[in-house]
Amino acid sequence: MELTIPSTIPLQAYLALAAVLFCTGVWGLINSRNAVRVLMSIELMLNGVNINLMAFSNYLDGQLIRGQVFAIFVITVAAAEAAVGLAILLSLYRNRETVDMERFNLLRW
Amino acid sequence: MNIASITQLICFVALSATLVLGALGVVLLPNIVYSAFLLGGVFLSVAGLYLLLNASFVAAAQVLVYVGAVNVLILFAIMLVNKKENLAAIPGLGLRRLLSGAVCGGLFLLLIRVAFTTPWALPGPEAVGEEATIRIGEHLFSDYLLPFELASVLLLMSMIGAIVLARRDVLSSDVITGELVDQGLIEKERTPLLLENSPR
Amino acid sequence: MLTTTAPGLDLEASFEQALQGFGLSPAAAHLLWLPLPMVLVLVAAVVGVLVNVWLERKISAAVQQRIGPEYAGALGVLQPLADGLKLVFKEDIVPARADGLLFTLGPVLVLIPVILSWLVVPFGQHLLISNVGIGIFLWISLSSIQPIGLLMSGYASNNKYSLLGGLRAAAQSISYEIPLALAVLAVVMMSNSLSTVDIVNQQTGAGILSWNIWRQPVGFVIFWICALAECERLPFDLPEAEEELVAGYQTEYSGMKFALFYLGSYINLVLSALLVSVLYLGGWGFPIPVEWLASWLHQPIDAPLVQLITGSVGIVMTVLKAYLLVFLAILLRWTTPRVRIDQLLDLGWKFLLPIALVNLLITAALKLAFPSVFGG
Amino acid sequence: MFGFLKKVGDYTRDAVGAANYLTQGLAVTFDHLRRRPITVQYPYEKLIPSERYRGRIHYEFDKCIACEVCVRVCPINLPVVDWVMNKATKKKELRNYSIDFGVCIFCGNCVEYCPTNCLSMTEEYELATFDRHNLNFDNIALGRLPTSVTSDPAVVPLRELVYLPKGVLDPHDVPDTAPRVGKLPEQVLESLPTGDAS
Repeated sequence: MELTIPSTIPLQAYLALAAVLFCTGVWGLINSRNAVRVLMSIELMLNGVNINLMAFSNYLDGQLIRGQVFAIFVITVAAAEAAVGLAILLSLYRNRETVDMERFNLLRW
Repeated sequence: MNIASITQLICFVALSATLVLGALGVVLLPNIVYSAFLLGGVFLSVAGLYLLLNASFVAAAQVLVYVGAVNVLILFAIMLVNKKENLAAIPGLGLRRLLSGAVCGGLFLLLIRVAFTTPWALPGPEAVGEEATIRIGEHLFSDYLLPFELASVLLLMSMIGAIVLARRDVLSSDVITGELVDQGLIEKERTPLLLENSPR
Repeated sequence: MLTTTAPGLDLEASFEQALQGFGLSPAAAHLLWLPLPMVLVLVAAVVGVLVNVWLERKISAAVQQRIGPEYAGALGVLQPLADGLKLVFKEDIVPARADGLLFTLGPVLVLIPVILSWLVVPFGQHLLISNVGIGIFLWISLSSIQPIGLLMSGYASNNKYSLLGGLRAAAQSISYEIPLALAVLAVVMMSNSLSTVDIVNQQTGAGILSWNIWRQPVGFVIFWICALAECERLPFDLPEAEEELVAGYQTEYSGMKFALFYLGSYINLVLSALLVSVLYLGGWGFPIPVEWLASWLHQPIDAPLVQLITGSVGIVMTVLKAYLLVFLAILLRWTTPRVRIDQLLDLGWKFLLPIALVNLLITAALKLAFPSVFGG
Repeated sequence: MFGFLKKVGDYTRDAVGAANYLTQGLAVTFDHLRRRPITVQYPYEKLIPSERYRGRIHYEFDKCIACEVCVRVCPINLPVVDWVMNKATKKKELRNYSIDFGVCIFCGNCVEYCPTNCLSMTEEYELATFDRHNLNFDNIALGRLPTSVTSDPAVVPLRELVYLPKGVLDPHDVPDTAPRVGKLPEQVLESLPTGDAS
């Protein structure tokens, strides 16, 4: 397979980038022990999805750009999620004095 | 191949490099503060990618909301809870990391395969470019009006929820003993110099 | 994106034409043009800061019935330069227990967005670096990067005063961003465009009477208060309140890194003043429309000489209006005492935010009622 | 309903009041801005110290009787009077006298109580030295007379506020002959009723 540099950036490059970001986010979400890092991983995943949406919007839906509208909704929801998530984290920290995910196990069966 | 496309390519490569390295740093770095600052870098490079994708408005919104609000919020949270804390070791952590890494790798391969085998309808219609802001506004106030309004309600709800959750002086019950405790009183005991009411 | 056909100097076109006259290809001419505005803006920003520092010192001295700097150059005009030189030669100290990397990165992160924001400041119809479609929104979003830099330097200094100052700066910056954006939104609603050039073009026509300040007096006041808070100017300089926090996030900084903070805050002040003049005071517009003057003097508006005069009058007017506002800021500095942190947040959230919202709603209503006056 | 309106009205009144006060403050600042600077360019211009200025203390060795009154009235017993009893003449013989101006608070008590008026206050105030021990003046240094500001050719003497005509704040352009606000000592003497010495 010979390597040729394309004159324009292909859609697949953005999709691959988004996949990297998303998978990193998933891995961080599963493995982080610090609760703040879990929230950050969620943000990474949302951003990966957003890159996908924007790439599709530019390459496949250039006139209607519905992907951009969707990305704005995702950004909105992400902001709300971050605010509530961090508030929950703060009250958890106040009660348990720790941010270790492994010790938030009250609801464990 | 002209100057514009070379510039674009260089920008893309640089942005994706910072993006990937930053994301790995966010997940892997032991110091949580570094992770948070790197997260800001990731958000900024994502905004740069949006600029490459002819979406300047969304890029600006990304910077405004993610860097200006979410990242600062996360940093505030870290500064509030950043206490030296030795996490207890958990058996089988390495195996767990390895297994989840394998799962994530598999997910990544799956995504790549889908991305490269799907016959995308390329080239699509011409991109609108600078008129995107107007288009987004039209969308938001016509066919996406309901989600738009719902988003505003969601933001209001989350704002109130966050304030209620993060307030100190709410009555809550102790998680272990179940008796009613006043968070404000607990805080006051801990910090006897705390004022009775916040100074006006 | 509204395309404007109003006349004005187009430096880029004439520069490239001149280069092509020397036998260069259009692409090469464009490539030669590209770095010019950036360098020009850097120079303009730094000179603006030097003038600002000199004005600050001189006006502060006058208010306190002192003389101020007078030996470095005539009337002390070289004093800011001497100050800068001193800062360059000072030792660059990184505290032993500080986080070296973040400590260095913080001031840079504070300065860069401020300089980038100069992209959208127009000095004339074509006298700006790039007429990006999102114009003023770019400035708002760029200025939201600043708190990250402040938090970073506050954290990295490993000093409680620095950390407190950084946290305060970030809280203040976030709180005042919202009324600021709402005030800008009201203006944008009237001009139907985010582009700074379109915003100014919408204010031309009847000279001083068509400036936005008459249509948006409340917005003007909100914007200026918020801009002062964003720049951490005196009534709102809590992050570096020297009586309580030593110097806030700047406590541990010295030499060039401190100079970056210093530069950043002053560039921010000049930038805010320029944007007030663009948003509310008609930008490069002369109080009497230049077209009227030209027609009274029986000069065609597109004659080269008239063009040149229009262009220079535009630059002079923009700068003049901006420095008028800087003067007001300096006067305010010696008039108002520093507010407390809770008063600051109260003012932002309980006063400016509702007023800005009401202002926005009223603007929308007026726009529907009188589309000819408030932008159709 | 009306309660709400009243609240809004109060709020508006507060805001307008605040704006009013702010404008007044700005007006005051602006008014000061237009005034002339009252700076004294110190090493080149100096203010003439007032008549009862308590500067460095002058001391005349020959008048001193070594009574040590100055030491007793001094709050910190600062003057050092070094004398010995001359057995032959049965009189105190003064050897040295010194005052440390790094410690002196210039209260003037010693000058007030000196029975022979050998101590007096001068108008010298430039006492800065590189070493604080240089401020410990002995009887030689204490005996030197300071140069008056008005007689120094390198310095422009400026009148202090009390020496200026009524209403004038800036001493730079005032002619030397302009009368001062109060009376000079000799004018005060002239105005006193001349009573019989008997």
